[in-house]
Amino acid sequence: MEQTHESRAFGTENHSHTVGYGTYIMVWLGLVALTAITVTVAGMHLGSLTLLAALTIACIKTSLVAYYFMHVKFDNMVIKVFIAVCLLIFLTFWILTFSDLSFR
Amino acid sequence: MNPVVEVVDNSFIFIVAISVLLLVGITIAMIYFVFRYSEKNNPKPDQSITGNTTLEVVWTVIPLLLVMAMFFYGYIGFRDIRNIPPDAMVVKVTGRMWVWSFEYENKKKSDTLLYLPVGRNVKFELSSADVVHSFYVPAFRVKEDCVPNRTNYMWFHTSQEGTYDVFCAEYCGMNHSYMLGKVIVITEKEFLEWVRVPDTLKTDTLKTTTTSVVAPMTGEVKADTSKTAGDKKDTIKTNTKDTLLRRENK
Amino acid sequence: MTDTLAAHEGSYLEYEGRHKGILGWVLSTDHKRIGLLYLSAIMVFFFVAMTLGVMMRLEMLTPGETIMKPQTYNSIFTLHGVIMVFLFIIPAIPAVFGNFIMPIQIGAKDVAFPRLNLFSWYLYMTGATLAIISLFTGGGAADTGWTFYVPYSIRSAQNVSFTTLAAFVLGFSTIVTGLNFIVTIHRMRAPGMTWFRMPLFAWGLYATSWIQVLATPVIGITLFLIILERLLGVGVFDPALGGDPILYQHMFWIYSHPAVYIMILPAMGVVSEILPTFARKDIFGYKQIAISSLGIALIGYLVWGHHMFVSGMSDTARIVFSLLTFLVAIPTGVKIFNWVATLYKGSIKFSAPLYYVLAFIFIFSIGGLTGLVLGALATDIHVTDTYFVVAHFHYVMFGGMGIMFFATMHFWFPKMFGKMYNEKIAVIACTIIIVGFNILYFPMFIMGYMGMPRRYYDYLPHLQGWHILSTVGSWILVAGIVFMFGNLLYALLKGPKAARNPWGGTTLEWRVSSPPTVENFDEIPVVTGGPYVHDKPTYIMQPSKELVHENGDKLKGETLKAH
Amino acid sequence: MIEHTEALEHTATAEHSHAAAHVHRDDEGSKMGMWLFLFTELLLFGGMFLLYGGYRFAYADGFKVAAADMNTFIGAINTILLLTSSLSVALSIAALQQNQKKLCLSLLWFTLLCGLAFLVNKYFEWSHEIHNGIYPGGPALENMSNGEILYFGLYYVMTGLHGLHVVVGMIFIGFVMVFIARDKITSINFQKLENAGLYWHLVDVIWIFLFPLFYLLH
Ligand code: HEA
Ligand code: HEA
Ligand code: CUA
Ligand SMILES: [Cu+2]
Repeated sequence: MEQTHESRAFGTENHSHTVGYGTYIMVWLGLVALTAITVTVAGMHLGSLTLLAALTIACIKTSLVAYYFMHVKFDNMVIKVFIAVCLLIFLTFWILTFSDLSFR
Repeated sequence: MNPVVEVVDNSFIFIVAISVLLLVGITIAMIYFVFRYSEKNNPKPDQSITGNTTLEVVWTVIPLLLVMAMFFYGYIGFRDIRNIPPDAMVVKVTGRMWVWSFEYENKKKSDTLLYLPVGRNVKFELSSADVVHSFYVPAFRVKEDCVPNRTNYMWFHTSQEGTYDVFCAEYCGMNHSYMLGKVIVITEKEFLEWVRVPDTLKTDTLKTTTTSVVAPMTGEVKADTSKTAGDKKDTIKTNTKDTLLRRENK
Repeated sequence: MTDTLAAHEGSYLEYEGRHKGILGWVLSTDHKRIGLLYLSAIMVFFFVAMTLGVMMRLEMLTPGETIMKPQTYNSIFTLHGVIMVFLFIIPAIPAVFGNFIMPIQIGAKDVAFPRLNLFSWYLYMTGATLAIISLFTGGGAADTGWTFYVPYSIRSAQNVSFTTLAAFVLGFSTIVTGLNFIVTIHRMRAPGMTWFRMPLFAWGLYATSWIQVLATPVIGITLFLIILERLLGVGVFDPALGGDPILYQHMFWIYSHPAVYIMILPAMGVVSEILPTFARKDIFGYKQIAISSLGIALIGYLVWGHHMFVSGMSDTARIVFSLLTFLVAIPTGVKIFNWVATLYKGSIKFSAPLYYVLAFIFIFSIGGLTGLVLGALATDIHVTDTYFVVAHFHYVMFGGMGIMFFATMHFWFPKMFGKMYNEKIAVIACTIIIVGFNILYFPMFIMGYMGMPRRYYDYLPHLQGWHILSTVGSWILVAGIVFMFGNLLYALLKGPKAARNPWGGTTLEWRVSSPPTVENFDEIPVVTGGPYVHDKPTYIMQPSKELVHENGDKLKGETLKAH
Repeated sequence: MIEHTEALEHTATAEHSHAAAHVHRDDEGSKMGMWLFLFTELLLFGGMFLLYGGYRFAYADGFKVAAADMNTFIGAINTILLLTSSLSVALSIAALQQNQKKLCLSLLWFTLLCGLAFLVNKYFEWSHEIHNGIYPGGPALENMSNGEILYFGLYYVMTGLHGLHVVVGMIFIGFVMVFIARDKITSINFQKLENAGLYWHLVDVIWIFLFPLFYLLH
């Protein structure tokens, strides 16, 4: 039962870590800043780069939210693997669908 | 013989042959074990057997090779099915509930009956006026969907004179099973004569439709068929009108 | 296999908790009672859908009109497909036997979220009710085929919205079950039950649950969009507004291909339970079978495009999907070969459940192997959307999962109801089913190759011989199935009492009484070995007494004391 | 194949399971269930995003034209609102962990307020479009190109579905607040709050993608 060992390694079962208010506020500031950046970048008429930039920034924001606000940072391996599997499957949906759309 | 037909049938035989071998092997082994190691013949099971790595590798790798061969055969045939010879004549095919319409390069139109010259490669440009249909000519082993707002293509070679069935293979509503047609392969000369005459033949064609050539189903049903062919038009109308109405209301 | 454990509590069938009578069932959060709730609902729909199937065969007996009009036929095959897929085959084994048996097998007293479990049954009933309502309201039963292809499903004047809504709700029901099982399997295995000591049925369900959780939402949203298009005219799929019907097909099959593995993986799990039980030896290649379930689930996500080889998808995608499709055969083959090898040097006790399993291996192999004909590009272009496909999927769905559903019922019947059926009759019924089944569906392969398209109300006269043969097969099949259910029903009412472990099974469910008590175990057992070890016990049923005694100093008694 | 018992392993696992069985509470399991549920939500929207991707790929120009109609400012405000509400949920958990029940509750009230403000903004945005005749079957939309029709179809469905999730999230948080007020959720038993938070963050994450995809196409 590996998750048992893992949860042990990460501390007690029924208590997650306490994060200081400061960390959260810093993360929030980062998120707001990224929002400002994405709006600015979108206004700069970079052509096809606009989409790339917007998506990259959205991904960074999502990781911040997941990692700190959603406490993935403190979650045990099982949940991290779950998330990876979910994203991987989602990615294959895209890749395979576009193997059709982009070649026809 | 028609090259595409040959390659499709051959890959079918190839896959089925391997499959039958595997199936027979598995079934015989299974039945043999059940009798040979029955309670009566083998009262004491051998508990030491729990697996065998060599065997696992064998029955992973050999099937892998077999299925890759199957894929490859299918792919070869597919290449032939999709690669249109440059000299192909073009016919536009439009599916609509529930008739096939054909348009030749000189804009001549025909419903239900598709006249083609013998010994030619024919490319079909498929599209649909309403819902998805599928243009299927079993004798030539090809089909491809007719999708609204899109043009798909397929081709075949008319190797022999004769009359061949056309089906609609994608479900398209009430009379899906009556959305039939015929490929009529005639000599080059006959064809040229036929295709040259513009629309005078149209009424003629329609007459043929309801009489002998298509005769979709058995004689007895024929009366019925023409009746459904009658409502058929109405249903199309109501159907499309319905959608339009819905749109307008919103 | 000594029956030392006495049942202290009453059986779950008789238990009266907060509510009595029927309320004690429909408000119960006991996983076993919920299993039976599912069983009763599913059986009703199974019979309805089977009757529809037989009606279709009757219609096909002669060309032209035999017993119904085209519009009726179209609604009937749609209903038959929808009910069979969404109301029978997807929930059947997980929701009935998964619910009932799996928690016991892993040594748990219930699933992780018992109330959610009950909720999933209510979702199922809601979906089922919606499906029934769809028959009698609006334009009548949907006539789109179970695939709901656009734009026909947007335009059809029939009551498609309700039917899709039903499928949407049923989707959520399976999601909830899947979610529940994943958490149950991760968190509630008995002490000592490592992943590789888990019974293979639980492995099958685990893989299935992941498909349920990760694939079902996609069809949920897709069907939801159809409803929006029909009701509000939101243009997302309608080609008249620029929509792309092929994109719809992608979305549909992204779910519906993985869904076929939702259907078969639990059934394969049961095969892996029944074979070692009746061969009386450990299963051959336990780890390979366990992992191959995950393999099938994973590859199952990558192959949906093989349903669209003639849809106008790009040639590149067709080739990619064809290649990937063939990979599924490998883990499936691994399972088949290991199963057959399990029989080698066993001491085989021939009985009804085993007979059904042998039938499964034979029939499913035919279905799976013909799947390869469909997976190959050249041949699929010819046989897609013909009776060849109809034959393929009845061989894998009915001959695979359906037959295993019957096997499962025979295997766990004594456990679930504490009654025993007549095995001879069960074997005779199975023989009739096998014969009828093959006469019914094998001609469809031939017709398909001859070019008989599917979803056809009518056909050309030269095919009539095959159609008659097929219809006659359906009658034989009816006889077999009626015989089989009659036998079970009789046993339920009048059968002799079943022993705790009538087959000599080695997994935990055979260690508890038949039928099990409300909480399954007096004490959570401790697991000391693999699930199919026959020559020594691998479970300690009352660790508080036995463990301290056996390995005295190594184990601290107090940590294991339960209750 | 199967190693036979190591007694040590037993004790370890036995201890664990029994703890879980006796407390009748398994926070880790509850969290796992919540994450699995989030995956289904993610893939539900994932399907929509896939559609969006497909259509944007096919109708890049139409999408750009249509997006010019969107008010980036309101979109950005809404983004900030949701980000801030995510912050306050995260903070509320920290507050509860430190036994500051009052602070926790006020932070959750603040979250609800942000959610409400978001919905009000959305309401105005939608009514603006609808007023201009841009809605399925609407007079203005009828005359637009296919790309624009698809853009607005997706816009309404996706933001509508997202809005629905905001409402559900608010209800979820509302229930949790009642539990906190009644001390059913406490500093040592706060998994329900954590789960509500996870849900709320997911709603936020989806908006993080919706915003650039619908507002920022220049
Ligand atoms: C229980 C359900 C189930 C299962 C398990 C399968 C299993 C498979 N299916 Fe099937 N399929 C359906 C249900 C199922 N299918 C349904 C319902 C449809 C029609 C939907 C509709 O349109 O309405 C369909 C349609 C369908 C199509 C589309 C046909 C078309 O419309 O044109 C294809 C094409 O590739 C396909 C392929 C396969 C393959 C390759 C497998 C493989 O998983 C099979 C693997 C098994 C084996 C290969 C046999 C056993 C293995 C061995 C004996 C080992 C050795 C083997 C080799 C070395 C080859 N299926
Ligand atoms: C689990 C899945 C499953 C099962 C078990 C079956 C079982 C049967 N199916 Fe099914 N079938 C599908 C899934 C299934 N089907 C699907 C998904 C489709 C595709 C739909 C579509 O195209 O959209 C389909 C399509 C389909 C067609 C193709 C229609 C067409 O394309 O034109 C046909 C035609 O013959 C058919 C026939 C049958 C028959 C005769 C049975 C028989 O096996 C049934 C056997 C029944 C019995 C043996 C009955 C037993 C008892 C009684 C009758 C007793 C009386 C009743 C009461 C007391 C209430 N089915
Ligand atoms: Cu046209 Cu079916
Ligand atoms: Cu498939």
